[in-house]
Amino acid sequence: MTFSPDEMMTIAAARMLRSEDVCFVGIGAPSAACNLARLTHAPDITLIYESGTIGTAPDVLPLSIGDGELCDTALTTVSVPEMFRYWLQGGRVTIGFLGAAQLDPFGNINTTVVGDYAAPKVRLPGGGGAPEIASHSGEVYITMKQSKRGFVPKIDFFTSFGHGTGGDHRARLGMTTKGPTKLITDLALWEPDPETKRFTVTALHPGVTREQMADSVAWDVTYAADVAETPAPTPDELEVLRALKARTAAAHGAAA
Amino acid sequence: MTFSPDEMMTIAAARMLRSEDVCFVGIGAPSAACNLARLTHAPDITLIYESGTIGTAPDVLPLSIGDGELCDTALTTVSVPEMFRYWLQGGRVTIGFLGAAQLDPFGNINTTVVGDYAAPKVRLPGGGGAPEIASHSGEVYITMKQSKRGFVPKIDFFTSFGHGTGGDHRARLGMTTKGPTKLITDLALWEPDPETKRFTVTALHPGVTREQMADSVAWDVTYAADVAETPAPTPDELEVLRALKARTAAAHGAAA
Amino acid sequence: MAEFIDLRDAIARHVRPGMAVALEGFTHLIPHAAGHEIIRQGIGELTLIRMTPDVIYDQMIGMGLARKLVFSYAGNPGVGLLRRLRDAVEHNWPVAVEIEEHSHAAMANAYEAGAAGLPCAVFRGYLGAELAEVTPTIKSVTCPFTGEDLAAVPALRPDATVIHAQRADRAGNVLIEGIVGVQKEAALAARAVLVTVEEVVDDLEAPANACILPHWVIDAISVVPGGAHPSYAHGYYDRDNPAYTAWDGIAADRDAFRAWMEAHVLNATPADFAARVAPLRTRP
Amino acid sequence: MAEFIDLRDAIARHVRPGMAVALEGFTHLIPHAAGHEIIRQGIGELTLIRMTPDVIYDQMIGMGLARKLVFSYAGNPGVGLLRRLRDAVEHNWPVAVEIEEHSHAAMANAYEAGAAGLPCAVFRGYLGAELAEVTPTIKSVTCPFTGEDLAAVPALRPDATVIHAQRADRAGNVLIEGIVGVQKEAALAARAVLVTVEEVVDDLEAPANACILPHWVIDAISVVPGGAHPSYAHGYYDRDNPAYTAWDGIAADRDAFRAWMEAHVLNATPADFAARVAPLRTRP
Repeated sequence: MTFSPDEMMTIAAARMLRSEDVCFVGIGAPSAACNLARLTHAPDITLIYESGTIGTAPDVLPLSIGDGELCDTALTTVSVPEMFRYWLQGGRVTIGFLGAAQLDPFGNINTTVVGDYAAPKVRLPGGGGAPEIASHSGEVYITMKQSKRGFVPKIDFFTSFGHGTGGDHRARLGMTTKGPTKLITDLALWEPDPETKRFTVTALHPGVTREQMADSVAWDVTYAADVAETPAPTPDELEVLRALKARTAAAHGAAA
Repeated sequence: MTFSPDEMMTIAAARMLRSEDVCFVGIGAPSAACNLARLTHAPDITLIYESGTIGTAPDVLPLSIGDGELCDTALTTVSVPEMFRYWLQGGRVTIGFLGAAQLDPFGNINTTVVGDYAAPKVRLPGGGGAPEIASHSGEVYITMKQSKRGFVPKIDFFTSFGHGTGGDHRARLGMTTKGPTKLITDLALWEPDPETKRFTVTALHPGVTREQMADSVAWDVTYAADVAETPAPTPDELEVLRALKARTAAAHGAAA
Repeated sequence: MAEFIDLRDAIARHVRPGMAVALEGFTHLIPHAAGHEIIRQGIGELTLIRMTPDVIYDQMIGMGLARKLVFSYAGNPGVGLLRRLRDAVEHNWPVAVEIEEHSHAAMANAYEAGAAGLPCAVFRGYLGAELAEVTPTIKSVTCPFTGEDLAAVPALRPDATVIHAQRADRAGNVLIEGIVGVQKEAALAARAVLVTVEEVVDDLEAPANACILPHWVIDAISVVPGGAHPSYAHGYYDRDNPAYTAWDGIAADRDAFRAWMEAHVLNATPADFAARVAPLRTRP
Repeated sequence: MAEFIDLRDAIARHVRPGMAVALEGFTHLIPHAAGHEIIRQGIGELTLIRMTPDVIYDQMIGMGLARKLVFSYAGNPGVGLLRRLRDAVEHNWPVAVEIEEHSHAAMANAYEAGAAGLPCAVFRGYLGAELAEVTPTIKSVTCPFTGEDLAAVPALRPDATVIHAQRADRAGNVLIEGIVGVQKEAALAARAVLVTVEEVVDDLEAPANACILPHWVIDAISVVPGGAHPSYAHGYYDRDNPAYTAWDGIAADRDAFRAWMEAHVLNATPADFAARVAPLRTRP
């Protein structure tokens, strides 16, 4: 079965999740991956959206983090202050799943501004839950499409902290959580180098070349000693993902 | 109609409350007074118990602050942390209604120990909600039976702060609330002197003499310029109170 | 004490130029009808507070009513950026808007502290986050037991909080169900509380631990069926997703924006909301 | 992950001598059956944490299991004082008990801080109250915005929290309804969470915003119908008020106390609770 890079990204990201995980889900690519995991190999995964919905199991992908179906299918829905205090800050989230506008090789994320904060070239939405998702989740997974505009050596604004300048920078700021441990893109899987904490390619998706990698990332791409090939999507994975997307498009009408 | 000093106390205390009040109710005498007010002249009074029940309207007096009927008849029931944060500390309670084991002439209350804190002669239950009820309620009403053991010049322990040593002591501690403004006993009505904040008798219940007053209080009793006579209980007040007590006894069985 | 009055009077009485106002609702129950009424009355120089300034604040900012924005995430949910907000921040059109930016955790804690009558909120946050360097209201306190530095932000105390809720009873007690967001906290933190509701009922039919605002913490209640559109009211009608998508195109152009506001806000009334949600109703 | 096991095993596995343990329940849903099991297993040297140590802690203290008590109100609700607690505090019988005493507001905030993963709770409290002078864990922090001194207490982090709840579903999610007290916070603040429930059901039938503990924050669930007696379980059975009154007489005398404990606790089992609530049932 043929598949798109987008599909490969979502499926590769979904594979990272386990039924035991309690996942704080960002909207967009993370949401698709998390729900695909739930609909395939991780049926018991707990998905949490910052709107307060805990243990939600939507039949279609939500358009926002506060869609009615998230509440309808949740185990329970708590207030937003409780969500951030008891559930995120309380240390109960195993995986924070984030996207980004700009990402640097140490997993630091910018979703605040392009340009100067006081006089931005582009005013982006801002951090929302991300600053504390990044510091309080047991680990952080990041998923986004590779591009020279997005994968930059230096981000314009530290919306949320990954590994800072690398090494033990997180620990020096008093963080006891692992920070970004996986980066799943449309072309590859990355993990931080155990020492430097700089993202290193650990697997290329089927057919992806190192040239493509260099052309789609504005930092120097480094590779792990053994670079694997990501297993191609199985027919079952593709089928479930496509059905989910089709249900979503049907439900959200012109908006999907 | 004849009536007991206890009945006079409850009825006199009930008369202090208005339909507009939001009353944080202590168990025992305060609870009877608050519910009598609700069943007579203040039908719309909001009664709050520290168990989290807001706007409760029990048909019988609760035996504890967390009886099931308080929840069944409440507008809503919130968690105990929310009760103390949003509702009491948030400044939404107009009247905190307290009892006491020991009371001094400045409305300071002891329900913690008789004797030394470290080696008490009698270990009392402690403060519970009272320390913050006393500081955060708009005003505090106190109701208890007069006795030389209870009405003491100096309490053994400052469980909750009334007017301290009097005058502007509350303000000096940063409190913006009024503190104790009424003391309703089985024999009299008392109010703090506007200057000294020492409790002063403003009314004697029908038939009570100054000699009885001196014999039942271990501090020097002072009287307002005009001492009124508390109007005797009306037949309606007595009837409603007795019916409430009878329903309560029937409901709680041997315990009432 | 909750007073049942029509939305025009409620806004005129409680929302004044220069006030700090919070219109809250976390994707769900966003008080669009009340926001439109503020726009129609041209109440300006506002400090607008909201965790997620989305379409409703894009409209108010685009109409030049905001002097300052206190927020944590500014986006059109499920669609993208807010084009009127961007125009104000990037090009000062129609007027410059001052920004006080926080994280969601900080805003949620700050509302909570406001509801709890505290001067500030204390939490663990902003670790390594650059907002702590650009937002002057982010400070810290030291735990007196462990020595840990914790983040502190001032409590939010809006002059007025405006929310939309499912229903009120005749005494003016208000029920909020489903995604309850930060509305209870935002209401209890405010000096004045305005609520629009879908309907007034004899009995709220609420479970024991429901999210209810008693009538005595509310100033005004206005019945505006559909008043959350294009947001939704759980149990009443669905979210109008196409309207959110369409907003992106409308807001992309200053003239298109003005024309749309003219037609759908300035020359409309609260009563128009009922028709907008008619096709989205999940219960009659 | 919630494991369904019988109460004896649950206590043996998660409650050890010397631990700090919270048995919570605010008048409602007090975990008496679990307390009795701790007594039967003779697990001692405990730091007992509870806002309202009432009959259940009077029993545990009277049996000499408590080294320390952290609390805010120690009374037999609706009856009076706790005679076994008094005997321990006033006469060190059967053993001395150290006391750490707070106000309700402080305890509630301290559990809340524990649930929120914070090292301390910050609130406005203890103004003019003498507890601040005798309890060393009461300190203060200064608001960095207003300069106001606020009270601070350490977060409560029990080694184990034990609660009783109405029901669990088969996955181990637990519903608490009615007077929910501080149980959710006490559970989320703890290292291990033990729950006794009235029953296990296919569907919790809970409203959207119910107080639910997900299975993945719970360690053990034991089904003990009547497990709150003489407290009550809203929707299942009423409070046994005569039993509370009778306790006053039983606890007044050391020998009468020992004899009662022998008969009703040491030589009893969790299964006995069902019969105790049979006459109090409000639903079959």
